[in-house]
Amino acid sequence: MLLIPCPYCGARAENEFGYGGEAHKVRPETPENLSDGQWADYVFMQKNTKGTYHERWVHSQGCRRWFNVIRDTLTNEIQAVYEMGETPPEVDTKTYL
Amino acid sequence: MVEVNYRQVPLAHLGLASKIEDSLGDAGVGMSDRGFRAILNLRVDLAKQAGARESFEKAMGFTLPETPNTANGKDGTEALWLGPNEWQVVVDDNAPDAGTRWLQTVRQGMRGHFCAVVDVSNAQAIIGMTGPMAREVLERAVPLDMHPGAFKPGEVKQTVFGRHCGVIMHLRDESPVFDLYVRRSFAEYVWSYTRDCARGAQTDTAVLAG
Amino acid sequence: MAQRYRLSKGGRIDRDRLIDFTYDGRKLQGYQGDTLASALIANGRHLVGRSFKYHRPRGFLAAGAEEPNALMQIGTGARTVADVKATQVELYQGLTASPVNAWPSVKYDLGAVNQAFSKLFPSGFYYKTFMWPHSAWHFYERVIRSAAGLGKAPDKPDPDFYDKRYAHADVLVAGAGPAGLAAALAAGRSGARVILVDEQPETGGSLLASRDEIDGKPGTSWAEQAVAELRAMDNVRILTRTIAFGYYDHNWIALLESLTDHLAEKPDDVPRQRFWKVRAKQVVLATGAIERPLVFRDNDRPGIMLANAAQSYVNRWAVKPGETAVLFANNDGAYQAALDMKAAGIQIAAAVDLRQDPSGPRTEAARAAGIDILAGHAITETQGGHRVNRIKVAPMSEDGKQLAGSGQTLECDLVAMSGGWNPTVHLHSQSRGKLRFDSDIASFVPDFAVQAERSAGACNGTFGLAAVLAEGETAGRAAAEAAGFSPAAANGHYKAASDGFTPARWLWLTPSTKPVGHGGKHFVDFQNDVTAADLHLALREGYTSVEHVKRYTTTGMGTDQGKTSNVNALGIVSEYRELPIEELGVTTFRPPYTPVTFGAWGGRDVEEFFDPTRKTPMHSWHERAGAAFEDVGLWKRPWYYPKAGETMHDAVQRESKAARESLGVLDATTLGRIDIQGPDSGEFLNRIYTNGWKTLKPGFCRYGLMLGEDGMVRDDGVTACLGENHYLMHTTTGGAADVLAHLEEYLQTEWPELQVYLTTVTEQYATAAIAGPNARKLLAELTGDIDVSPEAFPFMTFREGHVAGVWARVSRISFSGELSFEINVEAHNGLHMWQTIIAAGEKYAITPYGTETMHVLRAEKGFIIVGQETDGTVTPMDLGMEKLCSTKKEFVGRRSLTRPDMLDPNRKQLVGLLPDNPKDILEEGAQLVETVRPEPPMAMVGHVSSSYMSPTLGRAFALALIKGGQHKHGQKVYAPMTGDKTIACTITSPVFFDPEGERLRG
Amino acid sequence: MKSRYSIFSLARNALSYHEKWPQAWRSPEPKKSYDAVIVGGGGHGLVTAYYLAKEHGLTNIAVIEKGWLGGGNTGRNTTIVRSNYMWDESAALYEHSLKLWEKMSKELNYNVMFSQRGVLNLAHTLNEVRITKRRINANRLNGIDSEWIEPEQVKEWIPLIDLRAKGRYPVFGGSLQRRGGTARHDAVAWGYARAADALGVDIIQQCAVEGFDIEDGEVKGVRTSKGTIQTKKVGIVVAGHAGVIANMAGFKLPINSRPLQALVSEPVKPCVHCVVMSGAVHAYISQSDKGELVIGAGADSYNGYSQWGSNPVTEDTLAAICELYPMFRRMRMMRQWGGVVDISPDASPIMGLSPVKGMYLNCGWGTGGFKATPGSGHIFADTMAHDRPHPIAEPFALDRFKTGFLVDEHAAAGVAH
Ligand SMILES: Cc1cc2nc3c(=O)[nH]c(=O)nc-3n(C[C@H](O)[C@H](O)[C@H](O)COP(=O)(O)OP(=O)(O)OC[C@H]3O[C@@H](n4cnc5c(N)ncnc54)[C@H](O)[C@@H]3O)c2cc1C
Ligand SMILES: NC(=O)c1ccc[n+]([C@@H]2O[C@H](COP(=O)([O-])OP(=O)(O)OC[C@H]3O[C@@H](n4cnc5c(N)ncnc54)[C@H](O)[C@@H]3O)[C@@H](O)[C@H]2O)c1
Ligand SMILES: Cc1cc2nc3c(=O)[nH]c(=O)nc-3n(C[C@H](O)[C@H](O)[C@H](O)COP(=O)(O)O)c2cc1C
Ligand SMILES: [Zn+2]
Repeated sequence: MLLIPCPYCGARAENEFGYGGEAHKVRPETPENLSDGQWADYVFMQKNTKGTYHERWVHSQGCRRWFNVIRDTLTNEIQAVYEMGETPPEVDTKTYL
Repeated sequence: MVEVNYRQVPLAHLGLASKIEDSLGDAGVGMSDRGFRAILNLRVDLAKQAGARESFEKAMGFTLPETPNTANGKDGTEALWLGPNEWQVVVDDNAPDAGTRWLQTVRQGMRGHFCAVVDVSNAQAIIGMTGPMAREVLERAVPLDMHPGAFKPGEVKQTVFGRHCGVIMHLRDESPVFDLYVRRSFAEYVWSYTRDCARGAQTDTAVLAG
Repeated sequence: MAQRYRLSKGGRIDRDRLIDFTYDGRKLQGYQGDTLASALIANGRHLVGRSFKYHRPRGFLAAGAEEPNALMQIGTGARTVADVKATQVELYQGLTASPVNAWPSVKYDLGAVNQAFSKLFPSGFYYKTFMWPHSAWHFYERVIRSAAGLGKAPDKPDPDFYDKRYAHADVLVAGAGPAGLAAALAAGRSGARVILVDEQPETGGSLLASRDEIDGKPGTSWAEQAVAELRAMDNVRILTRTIAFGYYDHNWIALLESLTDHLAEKPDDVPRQRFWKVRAKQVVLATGAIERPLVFRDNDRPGIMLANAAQSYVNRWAVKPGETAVLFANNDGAYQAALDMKAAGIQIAAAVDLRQDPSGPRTEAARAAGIDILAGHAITETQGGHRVNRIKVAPMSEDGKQLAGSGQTLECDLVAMSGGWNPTVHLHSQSRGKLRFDSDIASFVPDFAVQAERSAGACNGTFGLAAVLAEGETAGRAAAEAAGFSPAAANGHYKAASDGFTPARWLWLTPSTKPVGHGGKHFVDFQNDVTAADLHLALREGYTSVEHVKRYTTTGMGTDQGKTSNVNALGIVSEYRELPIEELGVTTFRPPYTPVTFGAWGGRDVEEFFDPTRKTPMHSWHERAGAAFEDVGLWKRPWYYPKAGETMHDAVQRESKAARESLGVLDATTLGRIDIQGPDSGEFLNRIYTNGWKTLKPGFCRYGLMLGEDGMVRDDGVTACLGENHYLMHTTTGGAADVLAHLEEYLQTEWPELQVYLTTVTEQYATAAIAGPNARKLLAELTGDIDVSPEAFPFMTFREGHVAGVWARVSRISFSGELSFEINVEAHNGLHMWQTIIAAGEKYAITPYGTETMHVLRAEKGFIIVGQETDGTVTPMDLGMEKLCSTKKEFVGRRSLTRPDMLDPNRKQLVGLLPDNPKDILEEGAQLVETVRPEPPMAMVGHVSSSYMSPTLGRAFALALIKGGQHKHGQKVYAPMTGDKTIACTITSPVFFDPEGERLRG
Repeated sequence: MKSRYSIFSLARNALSYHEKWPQAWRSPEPKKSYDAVIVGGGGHGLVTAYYLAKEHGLTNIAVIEKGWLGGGNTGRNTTIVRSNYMWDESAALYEHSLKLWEKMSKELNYNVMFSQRGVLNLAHTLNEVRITKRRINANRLNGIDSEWIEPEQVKEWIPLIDLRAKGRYPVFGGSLQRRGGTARHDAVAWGYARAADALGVDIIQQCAVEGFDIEDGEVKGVRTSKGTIQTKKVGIVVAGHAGVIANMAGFKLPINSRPLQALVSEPVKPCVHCVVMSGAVHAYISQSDKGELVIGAGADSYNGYSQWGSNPVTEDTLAAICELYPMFRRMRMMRQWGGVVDISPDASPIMGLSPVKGMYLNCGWGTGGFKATPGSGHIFADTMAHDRPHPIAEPFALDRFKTGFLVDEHAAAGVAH
């Protein structure tokens, strides 16, 4: 059970949270101008990084706010959290094979 | 048209009223149905809505708590922090139209600010919990640290209760006295789950008055 | 004679409390404080099991959690537990136990014939045979299965209950031996919140079984004092009979506390076990070490046990594991066992020592005590049927690889062996801490921690008692400090012996007269019958990685998880592969440290608490009315209301007729409701729903369809415009939570610029939908301030006023196709409203109807149910709802609708179906074909999504999704069912009833 | 040719103290170049290599495995094999595979202990009943054995189950595939490795692929921890690591990698005789030949590459087991682990060509690819050999996320394995 530091409520147990996948995937302003491939990129494709990953979580059983988390997907170490719309803080980028 | 009132609290079907005991006795946990209150959900971004803080204070006589996980209030009226732009305003007023009236009051008071005030008085059950084992028992249901040093009087925490059930916990004093706000359809689950937690903690529960 | 092998004094048993128990059908006695193992030894029972594969006689190897052999079936009936280690069972009055895996008894075990064929059963033999004749595996498997398995699973529901809880600590200390106690003291004194756990019924760890002294007093007294001090601290919680079994991410540690297993009378108000989920800021691991067996020929006979186990039996339980013992060791520490045994009156025939030149304080003490030491010797053979009675020993060559010279025979009934110690690094490893091979102790020790934990004492490779205590103290202080406390200055250091078990000599495999595999068996994993020859075979066949060795031979895969075998196996592999052991790596340490009851994992989250049951304010009424309920999400919804003698079919026919002909009422409370406010609400709805919202005026309602970005229908429902920039959205019952999450996600992450607030109000209201020709009349009677006339209250509008004397919002919408009103009141008034409606509706024979009838009614109208007509692959076009997809604006999922496959005219589309025989009710889920063939395969063109018997239509009908169906109205399709039955149907429009909508608008 | 395994060879070898058994496979050093390189020595990769060699005349093939072969999901799954998938496309794929399972031990001369003991999928809600029947009917018309069974029959198949008693979710019935069952996971990897090796395939373990040489959109070589290998055909068969490899090759996949857990109890005498799966309650159980109850748990709700998984998932799973089998509350968990599964948006695999010429993809099997092992490898070998998707693989192309032709098996795979 991870301990996730909600930027608003403080550190709470994982079962209070919901997962939103890759962060900073911006919904295209005018999808109709995209090719099928570009649209599929937005809807389906994932970085799915092994290592430092920027992702979105929501404190669903808490303040219900969405926020960003930088987590090492191999070790589950949480490297940083920050609010929606904020620029991601610098962290040690880890990647694994 | 005359208003009739046949209101029922969410736990009405458990017939708790007839089971109320005078005191805790040997029980480690006292549980009660807090009955009707006016409950409003308030959404407003105080940082962006200039003067909203003051408007609220003017309308209600106290300020919205801005420290996360806390409550603030006055004379049976309080606001529980739920999130950076969300509060639950609770008024100890059990009149049938209390929700509507207080909704008007807050709405009026907040007029001119982008905000949302919604009456949720009927949407929640309020379960009171007290007794020397209350914290021990609740630690079976919620992942929060319930230690007196970690959950202090005046604090409000939202978390998951048992499986799939959200709860707002407000610790009123160190004795301890908790108010648990749960969605009304989950009320019976929370009530009986708590009793089972008490069984697990090898202690008894007593039904107390509101 | 009773307890013939009980020593006359000593031990931590209560001689005043004699305990009767039954073992293998025999009545025996022991004392309070015994384990089942010590009590059996007191009674001279050493043959306590049969090995897994060869059914060889087996006795106790150990005295604790690492025991591989003595597996018992404990208790009977519903309370039986399989595969329990006798060394972990506390004796209680009336305990019944019997060995597993032997039939008819451990003494005369038929399975022992396997020994005759053991040559045919090298590791992996089953991969090489049982393949003939083709597909006969099923037959062999049955035989193999019944021979395998150990104990028996209970076959009756567990009568006990289990407690589960969270806990938080500044410092969790696992293990309450000297290291753990010292750590807990240091941390506790600093004020930190400490949880100290030990698997044993008492604290003290190895001190309980040793004669060591601390600060000039017996170690056990020191431990008692330490515990007394800890108990006096408010901030310390001591849990005995509690195993720390799992170390997970973010310092989350799972504990299992045992509360009643050791009691003769199981109180029914005490949980059997308690599952603790601890979040600790810091962890101190002080879990000790496990002694390592020596691997020599036929080292598995009953009576051959770990030296430390023999010592524990003598010191802690005052039983004699034998009359005449041989010590077989490679280290100095083991001599303490010989000394303690000797002191207890056990004759020491000799100490066979692998060391060429045995030395060290305990060795010297043994020498001084007159124990005969055979230096540089090995046990080359053992004899004895049900118990060892004779061993052969011989000198070894200097390199220890072979024998050098002839040996001698020693008579003995006990061999106490010690091959060194393996630190119990399980939890450290589970926490992903790294290990390092320490060649001084020839074992793995913690290298560095990844989580907030530290190891102290024997589990850290530190064995001298003084050093163990010091390390515990330091670890406790450091942990408290790291958790934000300031421990006082050290309490002075503890005085105790400082010697560990070195010097020692490492030989992974003891030579015997024949090469390994050529005669006798050198057991490595006792429980899974894995020998050194098996390991060699695996390596020879190319299964060289340690993971392959493990899996091919099954070494370490038993219920003991290789606690005594893993390091030996690695040593043997390393030698055979001529690779340093540190280059091999280790197999993964996994939870649980020792087996953990499923029931404890489940805790109270079973039966009524398996999932919350959500109930509407009218639930008690439905119950009284005898409703059958359906699970929808977590809600219980009335499914139908059978009257006496009615089947579901009867009830549904009656209910739907009533709604069409007079008046029905449905509890529609469970629909999801979201309050939407803010200046950009209309824009928000426009982006979320496929259709347009900007024109919706206050007082009006509109149906909306919501898609995922993949273009697939995700939810639907009616949204009302409550006022300027204020809406109330309805979602499906099952979809409410997901929809809210979906909307919040878009608002907060994609469109933060939109000024919109969402509030869930699902439970603020209770809703009754009245439907039927008499609906208006009834409503008129119940309200005084709402004009219900068609002109004043048209279709798809709502009005606020009073119904049944309480405030109500009444929407004129219809999911039944009838003239219908949905009456929403505040939830507290729900039951009142419902009862009032029922009472007032009596004259119209008002009929409450459930979800099944609701489905019939809506299907007659061709209304879809998300999740029934849709399955995540259905677009609005497939449902014939292209008109609901605005072409003028962007909305979620829109882009996906123009992908090539979405435009394929042959997609499955919603249609109606009329079976040729009006009595044939199609099965929901029936598959449809255009051409029936005598045999499958047949090309399917679609499936039935909803199917009912309609009393209104007087026939069966269905909704289906059929390839290109929108253009196939009038064509035939067939549903070939099991048993040669084929139902022919005609494709129609999905709207069967009142296609013009006159009734619902009327 | 390898010496054949049989009871006779066992007897013969017993006489020589089992010292003469040959190696099941070699451990060669990688060559400078291969005609085809398979990345990933799990079941799917090994089968691919085997069929490339056996049916497509390629003999100069390497399988590159970063750890030990069979050590990925092949070595950590609950071994449920069945073919009763809903859509025609999937049914064809899994049935193709099931047929190969039925011949596998014989073909490999390696007993993979394929045990057709029956797979039961329970339905606990009306919606599950509907979906289950839809699937059964589809199976039947596709010629795949599948039948509906009523609660009483469920009880006959699995007497220990609690049909409703105090249960929160009653059992309304279920689907049964009698030809479904379990197999010995390790043996599958080892059997194919031995057979592929016999056909000359180089199996290179402890060798990680670290990058690719790609020129003009065409693959030229594979960079590994043991040096660069030249090749013009690369098959990517790395399950949960597909995304990592795709990143190396410069494209993205619609895959989320998540830890999926399983656990075993202590071994007991036979008490569960078929495989039982339960979607709504989320519990899968079977009993291994050695006697452990093998229990499949859920996947984490968040991406991850840890082979352990989140603790609440285990709790939920065992609560479900306790709910359905109240007598198993006294059974004990012996070991718990996780594997990294590659979850695709439609719960169907991705098989076929990739954006890089000469590089082929086989992933997205998620929580249920063990059953597909032989079929997937067979079809994928054909795809690689002919540089076009095998007909059965066509619907499973990466392209479908562009065109929208998803093969959504959530309903069938909601019961994950
Ligand atoms: C707990 C669990 C239960 C499951 N239960 C079932 C079930 O009951 N039924 C079922 O059908 N399926 C089940 N599955 C799914 C099934 O296990 C997988 O879909 C299947 O085994 C995948 O096989 P594979 O050969 O593709 O992958 P793997 O066996 O994972 O092989 C991939 C290999 O690629 C290697 N690799 C990765 N990266 C590199 C690199 N850079 N260089 C070289 N090599 C690399 C890995 O080390 C690994 O050995 C389960 C999975 C899990 C985790
Ligand atoms: N002289 C020798 O040969 C030799 C060798 C090894 C150890 N020792 C002695 O052993 C002692 C080591 O002290 P220590 O405190 O490090 O270890 P210990 O063995 O005294 O205590 C460890 C305690 O941890 C408990 N434990 C283990 N795993 C557990 C778990 N997962 N959950 C809960 N409890 C668990 C055990 O029941 C035990 O009580 C010293 O007295 C040392 O001298 C001596
Ligand atoms: C079907 C199956 C049965 C297993 N049975 C056992 C077993 O009896 N004993 C055991 O220790 N592990 C058993 N395991 C688990 C393995 O030991 C191991 O945990 C798993 O393969 C994952 O590998 P890892 O733990 O080395 O990462 C089994 C695994 C599977 C897939
Ligand atoms: Zn929060």
